[in-house]
Amino acid sequence: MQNFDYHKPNSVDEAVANMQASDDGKFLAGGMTMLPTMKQGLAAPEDLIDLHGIDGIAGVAEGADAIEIGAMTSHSVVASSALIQSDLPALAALAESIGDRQVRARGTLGGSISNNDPAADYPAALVALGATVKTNTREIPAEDFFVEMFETALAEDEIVTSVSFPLVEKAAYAKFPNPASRYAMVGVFVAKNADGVRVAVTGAGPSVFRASAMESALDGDFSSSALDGVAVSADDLNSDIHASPEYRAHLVGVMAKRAVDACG
Amino acid sequence: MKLEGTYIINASKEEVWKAMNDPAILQQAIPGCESLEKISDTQFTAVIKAKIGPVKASFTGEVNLENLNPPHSYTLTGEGKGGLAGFATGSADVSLNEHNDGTELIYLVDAQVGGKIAQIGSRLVGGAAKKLSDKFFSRFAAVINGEEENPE
Amino acid sequence: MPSISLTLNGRSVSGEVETKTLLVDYIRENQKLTGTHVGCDTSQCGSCVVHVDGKSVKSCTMLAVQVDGSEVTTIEGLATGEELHPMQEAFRQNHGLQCGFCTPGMVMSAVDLVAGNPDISETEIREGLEGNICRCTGYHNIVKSVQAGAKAMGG
Amino acid sequence: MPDTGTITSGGIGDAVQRKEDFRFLTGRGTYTDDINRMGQTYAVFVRSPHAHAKIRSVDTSAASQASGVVSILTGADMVADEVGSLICGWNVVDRHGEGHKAPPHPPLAHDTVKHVGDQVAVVIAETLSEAQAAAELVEVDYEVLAANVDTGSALSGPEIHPEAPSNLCYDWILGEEADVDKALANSAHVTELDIINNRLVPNPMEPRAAIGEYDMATGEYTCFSTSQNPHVLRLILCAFVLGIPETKLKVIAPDVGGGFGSKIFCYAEETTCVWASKKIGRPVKWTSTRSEAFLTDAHGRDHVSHVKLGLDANGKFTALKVETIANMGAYLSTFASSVPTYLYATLLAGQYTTPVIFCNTKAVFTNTVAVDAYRGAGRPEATFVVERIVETAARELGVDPAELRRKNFIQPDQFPYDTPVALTYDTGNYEASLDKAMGMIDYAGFPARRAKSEANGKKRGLGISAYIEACGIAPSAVVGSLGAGVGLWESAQVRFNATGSVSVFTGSHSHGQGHETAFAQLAATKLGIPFENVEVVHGDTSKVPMGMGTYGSRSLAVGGSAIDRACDKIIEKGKKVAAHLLEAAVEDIEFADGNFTVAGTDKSKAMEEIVFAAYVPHDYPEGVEPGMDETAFYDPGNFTYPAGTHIAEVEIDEATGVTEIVDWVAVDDFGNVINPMIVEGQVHGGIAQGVGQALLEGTVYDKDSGQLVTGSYMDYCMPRADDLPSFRVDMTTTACTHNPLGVKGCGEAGAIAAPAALINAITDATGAVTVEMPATPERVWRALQENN
Repeated sequence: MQNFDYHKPNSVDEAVANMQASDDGKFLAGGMTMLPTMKQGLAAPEDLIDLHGIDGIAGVAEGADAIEIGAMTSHSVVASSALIQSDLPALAALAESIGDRQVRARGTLGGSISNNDPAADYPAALVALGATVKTNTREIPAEDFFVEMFETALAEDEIVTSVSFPLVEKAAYAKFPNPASRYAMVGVFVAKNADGVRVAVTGAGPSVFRASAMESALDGDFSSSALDGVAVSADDLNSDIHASPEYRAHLVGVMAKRAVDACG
Repeated sequence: MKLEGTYIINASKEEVWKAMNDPAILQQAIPGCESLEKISDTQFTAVIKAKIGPVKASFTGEVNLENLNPPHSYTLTGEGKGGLAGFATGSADVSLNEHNDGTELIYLVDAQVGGKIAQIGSRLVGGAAKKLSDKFFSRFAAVINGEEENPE
Repeated sequence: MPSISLTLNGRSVSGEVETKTLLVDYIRENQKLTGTHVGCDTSQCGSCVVHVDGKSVKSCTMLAVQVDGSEVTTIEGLATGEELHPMQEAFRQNHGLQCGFCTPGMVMSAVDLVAGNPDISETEIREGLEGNICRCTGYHNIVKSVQAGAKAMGG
Repeated sequence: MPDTGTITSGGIGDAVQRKEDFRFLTGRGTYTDDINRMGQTYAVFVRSPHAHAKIRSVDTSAASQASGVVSILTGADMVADEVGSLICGWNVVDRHGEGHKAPPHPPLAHDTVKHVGDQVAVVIAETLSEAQAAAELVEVDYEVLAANVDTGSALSGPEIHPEAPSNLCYDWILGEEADVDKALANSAHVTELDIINNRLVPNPMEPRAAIGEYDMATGEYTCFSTSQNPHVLRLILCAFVLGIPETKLKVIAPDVGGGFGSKIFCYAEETTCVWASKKIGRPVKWTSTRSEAFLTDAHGRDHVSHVKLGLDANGKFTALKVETIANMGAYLSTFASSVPTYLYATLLAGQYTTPVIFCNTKAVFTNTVAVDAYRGAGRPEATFVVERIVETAARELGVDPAELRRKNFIQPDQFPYDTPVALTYDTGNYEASLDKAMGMIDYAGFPARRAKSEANGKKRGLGISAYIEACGIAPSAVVGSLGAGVGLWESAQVRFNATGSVSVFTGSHSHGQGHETAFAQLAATKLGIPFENVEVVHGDTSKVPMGMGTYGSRSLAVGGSAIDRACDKIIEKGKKVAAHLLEAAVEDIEFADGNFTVAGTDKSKAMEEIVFAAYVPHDYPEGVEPGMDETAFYDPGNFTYPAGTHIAEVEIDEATGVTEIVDWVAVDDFGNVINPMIVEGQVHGGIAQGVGQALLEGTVYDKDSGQLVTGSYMDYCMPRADDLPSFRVDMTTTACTHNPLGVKGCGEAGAIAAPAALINAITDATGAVTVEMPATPERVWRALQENN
């Protein structure tokens, strides 16, 4: 690991200014991916801009038909928030399934979605719930936010400040963890509201995606049996030593059914 | 690992072939390519900054064109050293066929990585390789087609 | 080099650190508290778990500069003199350790895990210790220890 | 079993709490990386990123200019200093009478690199981060060669050592092939099975570390090392690698955070630190990162076998034929050659009366890190072969697998029993363990439980593993005749201090096993003194007479017996002193409960009084030396043979293929038990590693590039608390007949028994003939697809 200039700005504007002044800067949120990467020597930013000192970008707030969660809110806070547990329990349960207890204490919502790891859990929730990502400059619908593997719509000097999750009638997340890393090997988030059903899949493909055939099937009949015979193609799914694309495709179907069942 | 893909390029086979041998176009197409210097008609040295999520590594190495069969096919080989990150080697068999909309480009990539990226990043290597080769060929097609594309 | 001040095991400490210094290296090398161990380099094994402001964290995945102003407790700060903390005592009574290398992290995680939950179930303990790897015990006696420790701590 | 929380007096059989726990629980243990020496420097190794390559050149010019660099040493420097090759200490002679091929294994490669992680140079600097930064600047120019990493096809792959044509290390046999073939041909039924024993990475939680230190004033070296056997390490370093007299090298293995075999061996890194410490005149410290550990710690297992079992019309086994390819990795590690031969083929009789057995082991080199002993070493592989083929035969014949086993068990009245594979089992009662285990798991109730699972969309399966192992590898004369380069005795010194406290010095080493407690219990009971008065000293070659270390579940059976013998000598001498003080004949002195008594009288002297008299010999028998300090070397007459039955019950989620272990019973016969709490803990840990092998842990090398794909905990799946159930553990006892304690050893049983129990349960649940280990959800799911 190499030394860097450590910045701990007090405001979003100051953080942005720190980034703009750097040739090679990185924002540091929970650091659960960034620090291990730096330890391995796979990244060596010149400036590390720690967002922990910024007021007002952490915490859970009730909005109009939505819950707004600050970007620097840790997974453990999301998991244990009484508000989220009562109004959007699927999201609290998802947060509780991330990493391990120590990772949840440090890792943040904003950090996770800005990284857009293809096996991260949150992207499925954002896409299925139709969340809006708020940054220091704009609001981005979740589906436009996640571009592809490790890529988001964020500019280099743009900071996620919060995510607004609309409340839905029913939602649930079913995750099949990678046995070693506990990242999602397949994670399916199902959300149902008046407009219809959205099914978002993480871990299985190069980036989060919506399973539209499943959505159509569930629009007609919101029950797990409606998904019988609705297969996801293995063609573009990930392949690694833990699971073949075929198995991942199969698991998407299983997890989707389990999520629907969990919606009650 | 092996990857394959097909692109339709809105240009004649000869035009595509010419581009396939043009270091300036190759440089534009190779993701993160900071420099591509010609040693001979078929040999180049390259500096590539690879950026996959939090990982940022600079690879230096060679790019060679082999098995030249103008204007039908060649093999593009490359190897790069990325210091602590490890190394990457690969070859791409590229062939061109005439097509109603111009030229059909078919590629078959065989790539390997070694060192730290192979040891700790195995779950991501396949996806990253696919992303980079898709990027390369789509940019290549875009450059020939004269489409606007901002190289990173 | 930035300067940091913190409370470490109840004692105020301060000094300069390099920005790249990980919390675990600060504890082991700068403060010479070698009870906190390093067992992996991908933030999974949990041998390095300490408490920062009362919460268990992996000290290999935090920078020393990030604990400026915080309260840090390591395994050395858990017992009162020669009197073991109830969780430490529970590990001893239930043979919850063999080689002892993962033990400090395991105990620190356990103390955080069971706080306020004296009747924690076996399943909750097993899931709650997901971030700590032990190669010796098969976890059987660790689970027993944590359950006993939770009771002894009284929540 | 006693409640493990009980605190009792600390005698033999008590579940006394461990002496070592206070320091571990309070963070006061002293592991090698916790030690820092004055003037210490830090070593970082430059390692090959390639599986197989020629080294064209090593350019250290930029690196040597880097900040803080003290020295950069390469393979050429080692050649110049005539540093020897890392050796294999067991010469296996093949079927043609030729010794195994042990190609050179230079601590720093100078010519070719043969696996990813092979060390090419060492950078020594003032700080660790300076050494790391400089190591990145060392430019090695490689000519990459084709890699050969697959066990099954290694013999036809690219050649790795000119000394080993076709990558064959040896082609070894045990038994008469013609007899076995004939018996198979005459059998009513022959069951055949292909069996893969997956490669494992040992992963003790403490990564290896070493400090080499040279004292110019005395010419002495000190090596602090995470070693399971400091004396053996000293012997190898002195006699074979560095050419230092043993008087000039002290090896200290302080608290060691687990070993499981992987810390037995003499490695390149500690060798280099010791060598370099003299070159630079300062202590040199190296601590492995986990990433390095994956690439350099010796791995375990890695067999590909084809197995045939013959049965007669009554279901009695007639013959067993096993053909195995065993992967040695790129170099022949310290005891690697013995693992798939003498520690494997000799156990193929299992608990059964199979009359003829033939085993052929072809050991092969590959471009992978060396493979050597890992918890169980050869015996888990043997048990897996035997218990998988027996289970498969039972299913093919449609007979109850428990009954088939029972029918073929060696009976209690047949001991001592000579197996056809060179061993003599001293004692055992296999049926007793099987019965107890079947009772515990409610074997009869399984069909009902299965039906209930089926109703819930789950497949349920039950798997038995009736294992046997040979522990405390011995006697020296026998292992010597089989090629071992060392004796396999153990030493102990029992030193009374004048005031009655006792130091017990043992050559076996504790790295989690609790010797400080169990050995103290042993000595305290034998000497009739309080447990608290006994301190056990181990791990320092300058304190302990000599020792062979800890592996193969030998510590208690061999090391403990040595302590027992040394205590006998103390008592014998004490009798002479007591006879003098009590004015009686030596023959009339009886010793019991810490008192020397004149037979038939109440005249008595306590041990403390006798010891005091020995150190303050004002009134002392003539011709008896003062002092009370005795040493014994114990060389056992035979192996010990722990055995037992483990039964696993699993439930498989049909939709995902996820296996859940719903119950586990283990009934083991370890002979007499010193501390049941520690024994139970050893069983739990062993089972967990066996479950890890069967369900979770797979080591994957990329077949094309030779890269280790499972090189971190992101991909190598270590068992966590939520992967495992609680275990139900019980025992039966037949005391070992040939050691003074009647003990057998318990450290490896779980790892030996567990894989077959689990795979038998999973194949039972899925209906598949075999499911490869690790039985990942995808593999199990596919097995379900193919069999339903």
